[in-house]
Amino acid sequence: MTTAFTPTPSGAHVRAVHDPFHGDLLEISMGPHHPSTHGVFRMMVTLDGENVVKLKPVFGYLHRNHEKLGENTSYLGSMPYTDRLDYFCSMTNNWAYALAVEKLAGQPVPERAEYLRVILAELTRLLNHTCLAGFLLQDTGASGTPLMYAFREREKILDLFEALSGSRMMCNYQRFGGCRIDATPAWLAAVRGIVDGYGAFLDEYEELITGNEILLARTQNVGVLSPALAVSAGITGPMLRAAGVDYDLRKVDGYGLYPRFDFRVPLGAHGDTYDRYMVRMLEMRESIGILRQALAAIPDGPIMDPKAKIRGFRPKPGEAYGRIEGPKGEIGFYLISDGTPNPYRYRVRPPSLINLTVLEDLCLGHTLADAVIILGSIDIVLGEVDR
Amino acid sequence: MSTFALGTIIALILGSAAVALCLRRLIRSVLLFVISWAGIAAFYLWAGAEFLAFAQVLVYIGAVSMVTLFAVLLTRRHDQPDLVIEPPARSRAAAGVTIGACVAAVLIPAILATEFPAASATAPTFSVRQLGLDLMEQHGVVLLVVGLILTVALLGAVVLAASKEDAS
Amino acid sequence: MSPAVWFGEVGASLLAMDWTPAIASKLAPTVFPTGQTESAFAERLPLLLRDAVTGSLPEPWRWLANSLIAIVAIIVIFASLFALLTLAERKILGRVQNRPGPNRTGWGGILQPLADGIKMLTKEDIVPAAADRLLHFLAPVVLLALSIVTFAVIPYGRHLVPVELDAAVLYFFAAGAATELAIFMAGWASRNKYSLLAAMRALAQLISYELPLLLAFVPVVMLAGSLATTGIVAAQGGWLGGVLPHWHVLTPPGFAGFVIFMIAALAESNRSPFDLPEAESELIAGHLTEYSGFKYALFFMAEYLGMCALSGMAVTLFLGGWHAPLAALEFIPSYVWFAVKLLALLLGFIWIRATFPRLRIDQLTRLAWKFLVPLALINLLTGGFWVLTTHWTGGMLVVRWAIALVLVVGPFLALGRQFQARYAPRTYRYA
Amino acid sequence: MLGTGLLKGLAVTAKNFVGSFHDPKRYTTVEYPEQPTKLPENYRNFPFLVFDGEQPIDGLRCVACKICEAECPPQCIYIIPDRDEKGRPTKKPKVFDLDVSVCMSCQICVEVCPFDAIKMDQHFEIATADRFNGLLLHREDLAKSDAYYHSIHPTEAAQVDEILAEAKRKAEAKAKPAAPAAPAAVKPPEPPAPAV
Amino acid sequence: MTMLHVCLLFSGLLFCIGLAGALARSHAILVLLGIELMLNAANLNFIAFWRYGPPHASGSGPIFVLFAIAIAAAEAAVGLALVIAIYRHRQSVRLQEEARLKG
Repeated sequence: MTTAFTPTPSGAHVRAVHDPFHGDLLEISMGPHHPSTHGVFRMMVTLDGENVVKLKPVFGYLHRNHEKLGENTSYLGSMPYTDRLDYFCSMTNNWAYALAVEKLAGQPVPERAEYLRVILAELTRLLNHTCLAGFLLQDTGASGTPLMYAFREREKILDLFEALSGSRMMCNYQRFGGCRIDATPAWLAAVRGIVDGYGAFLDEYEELITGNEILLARTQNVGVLSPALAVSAGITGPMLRAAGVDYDLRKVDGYGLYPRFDFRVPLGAHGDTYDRYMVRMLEMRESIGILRQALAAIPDGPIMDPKAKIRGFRPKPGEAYGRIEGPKGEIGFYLISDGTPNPYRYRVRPPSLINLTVLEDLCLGHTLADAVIILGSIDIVLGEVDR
Repeated sequence: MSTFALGTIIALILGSAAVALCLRRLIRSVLLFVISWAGIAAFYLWAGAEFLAFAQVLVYIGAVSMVTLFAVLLTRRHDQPDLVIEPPARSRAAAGVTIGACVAAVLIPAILATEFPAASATAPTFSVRQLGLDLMEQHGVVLLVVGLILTVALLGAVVLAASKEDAS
Repeated sequence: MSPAVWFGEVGASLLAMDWTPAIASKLAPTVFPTGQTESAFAERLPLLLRDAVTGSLPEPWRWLANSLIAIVAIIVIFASLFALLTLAERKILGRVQNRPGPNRTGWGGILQPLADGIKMLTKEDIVPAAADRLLHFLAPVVLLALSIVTFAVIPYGRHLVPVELDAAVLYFFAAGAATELAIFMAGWASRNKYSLLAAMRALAQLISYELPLLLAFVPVVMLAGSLATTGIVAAQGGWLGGVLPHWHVLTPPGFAGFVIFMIAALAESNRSPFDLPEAESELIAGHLTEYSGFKYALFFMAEYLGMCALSGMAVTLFLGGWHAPLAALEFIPSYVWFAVKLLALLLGFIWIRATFPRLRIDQLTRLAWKFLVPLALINLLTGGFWVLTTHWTGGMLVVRWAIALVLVVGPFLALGRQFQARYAPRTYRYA
Repeated sequence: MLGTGLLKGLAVTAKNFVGSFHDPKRYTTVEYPEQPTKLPENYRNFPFLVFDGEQPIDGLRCVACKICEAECPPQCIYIIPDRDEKGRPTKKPKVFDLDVSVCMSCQICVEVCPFDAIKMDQHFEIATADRFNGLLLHREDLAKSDAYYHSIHPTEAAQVDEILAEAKRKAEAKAKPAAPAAPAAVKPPEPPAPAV
Repeated sequence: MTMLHVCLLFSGLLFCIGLAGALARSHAILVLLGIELMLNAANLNFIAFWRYGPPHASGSGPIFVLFAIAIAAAEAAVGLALVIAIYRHRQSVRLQEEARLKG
């Protein structure tokens, strides 16, 4: 038999769409209006039966010139825009940006503010991972129940954010050299209450779904990410740790006050969708531990460095890269100052986008239904992917 | 009433079968075939063999039609009509219809000319229980053989249709 | 009345009518068997009501009127059950998810189905330009007609059997087998890639689950020695000491058959966790993607009616039909017991939907072929054993139960271990 | 055994179903228009202008210094300072427009205002059928009294009052020895040059 | 003309339609369906003779039809599997193009 088909050099198992042996394949444009592409994401999927033979991610539908805006706005003016990158994790986005500017300007941060930042970052991690677990299960087809339980708990954390910063999701809370509003004792008590109840919620949630045979069969050995590919593709965050690579910026960089806290980093062994889900569930339990320690140790004191300037902030010429371990991975901001009130260059390292780059490698050979949950387990927010 | 029902059934079966074999769209002809199979089931029902009627529906509408539709979907080519009118195909079609007509020309007079013994006055009764007993006692061996043939056919179909991975 | 609903109802009644006169002389002398005058007034209430309406008619017309009343009664009762079921499903899902569910229309949301119906009726009926218009229109009509036709043979009460057929169970599944054709028509006619995938999925799923569904009730047929639904219900009458009913579900082969039957019924009615043809997170809405307005409502109705019919059949085959669970409770009319059991099963459907994620298509077919079919085949053996040992008494009764239980539980555990070897919860290490 | 995970899940949903009837923790819906929840004190929505006294426009604390206009990241504020007949600035806004369809409630205008003249509102039911003019708030719509400010942000307003009182005291102390001819009116400190 | 004649004529016509279709169409699936139609026509004869034939007490007619239905199902399964296999091999289901036995 003669075929005109030759394997493409880029990947051994990428097949041409009109390969004469297998006949016509089905090309489906999933998205940008698809229920489970988590926003305006689009996947050009080529199917052989139900199997994915090619997957081309298309994004940019939510592009809003974030980096260029940052170069035309003052340093402070970019802070509310960082809320809108990954709108689930505005607190960590704020922190990463504040960290970059503080590095640029050599601005110290008072201890109480550092504690507040750790508390808020870990609350954000709880919120993000809870939501992810809900979304992932929604993608596997559970009729909303896990998602509603996840949102029930998320709402409690969002209420905390609202009580502290004035807004549920667009917190705009961190400032260069501290935080904007001090936490009252009542607020800290409320955090303590939620942290104490969170373990019980996680137990119930895991009982609902983690041992579920359908979930096991759906997620185990699906979308396996090898450690080598993960490292060479620049994957960070829980996705990298699910592949078995021990890399957590809280341990590696030791930014903020993280060296003071005692916590462990869970690692997966298979790198499949189930590991990505479970690593996040285990990370949440570690976050609860960090929150307990931080709440017990938070000191009184100022939340803003007295020398910090709100207005007319002009750092000396120079460059800085500030990064933290966001819930989705390494979120970093790279700034170049030329001494004017606006940064000369403002660049974001979005974990969602970089983790998304391996989507095709994970999906090839799996079915359409798997592609949906693999996308869900990568944990993207289109606001951050498209910027 | 009864003859009217029979006439309707016959017209339905013959009409849908004839149209099905003339249609250009394969999916529609398969669905018309389903109608004619359903009509045959109705005929069985009309004749009093209800068990057979349900078996006909289960096997033909429930299974054969599904497998056929699957085959249609799996062998579908884009931008290619199912019926290509080209000279050889046309002469072939003409030949086919002629042969069919010839056979009919032989069969119909033969049937009409034959005298059959008188029919029984009442319809034969045949309960499901009776059918089961007959199957198990009188025709037990045949049942086993049919079961064997079905199993072998199933295995054969699986082997034939199982996709062989690209060897190149 | 829209042409679709007119066609659906007329088609359904035509189907139901055309069959009955042709075979009526042999199969069903009257639509409702009468004669058992000794039963209670409440038991005969539906018949009395019917006779009050049609009693004065001359004989052939009376028969026709009685048939029509039966058809209309079934359609009205189950259509309103469908309406209530949509509301109940949303309410229960809501409560499971810590929220109230629809509660703004009417008292506590009771008028929500009406509002939904008005919305569906007033929506524009959109047919894609490239669609096969005829099949696109026929698909919901055929589906609804077929799912209504299945209601003909279910015994709703002691005297409430619309059509008594010798091979009623076979009729039920023959009519049910054709529904997949309608789903295929919908998926194909829409000319939408998602719909096409859904059509393929529906075909694969329904073919796979037909087999365990049919195999699961064979032990029951063996136990009852009848293919007629009335015969199967009659075989389940009586109680052991007035307490333990002789339902098939309470025998080992019957129980295994019930579980297999319910799993297959979930798949046959495209309910979660087997709702692959309309998997909204993968295929938008599957074969329903290109449907809107009233045609969509017809699909919805057919899905729920199919669920009701399968549950009704499960009640008939395994849960003792209209028999009361206790001898002391027999004074409650039989149709009430049937309704209670039916609603309990429907509640189970909703509960399962509220809990489980969805399977993948290859896992779905594998579950059918590698798990349910072997179990059902072994269950045939168990059923045969159970039938052959009905005369064992005393100590042998214990042996009988032990062997049957081993035959039921053993294969399940063995197959389950195979699954657990592949998929199991994991333990994690920390850096 | 196969199926235990499924049964556990069913037990959890059943527990939640039953719990939703008696346990407030398992019934979290708040039916909004009938049961308005109390907003937290820090809640912010869109900015408004604080005025002292009785006259909304005359009492505005705003001096039309245009700092907020310059600092606003999405540039949703538009100010024209008022001038008297002789063309001298009266330190009042002639036009103060705020486009709430652009505003992203970031509160930066509040932080940069040296006069505590602009604050964040809590009124969020501002839906309108007019997409353009209905969402463009003018100085008359934005002006709200100090008492209203106290009612929505009591803690913050008390701090602002202290700061203002302090500033007033300092200004008076400064004004008394300097110029007896100067009017008694409070002269606010000169605004720093707006950021370029 | 008795009822039996009507039934036999009907089944004969159905047989001829199936035959003409199987010969005239070149699509393998349609040919298969034509053959199925011929089988069904034969089954009709059994029922016709059972129902309107001379008085008897046996159920051989329906039982034979039952077996024929089972065999027809097997035939359809194998036939369609063959069609799919041929399609995979040659990208066509037109029978006149399948002149060679060796692939």
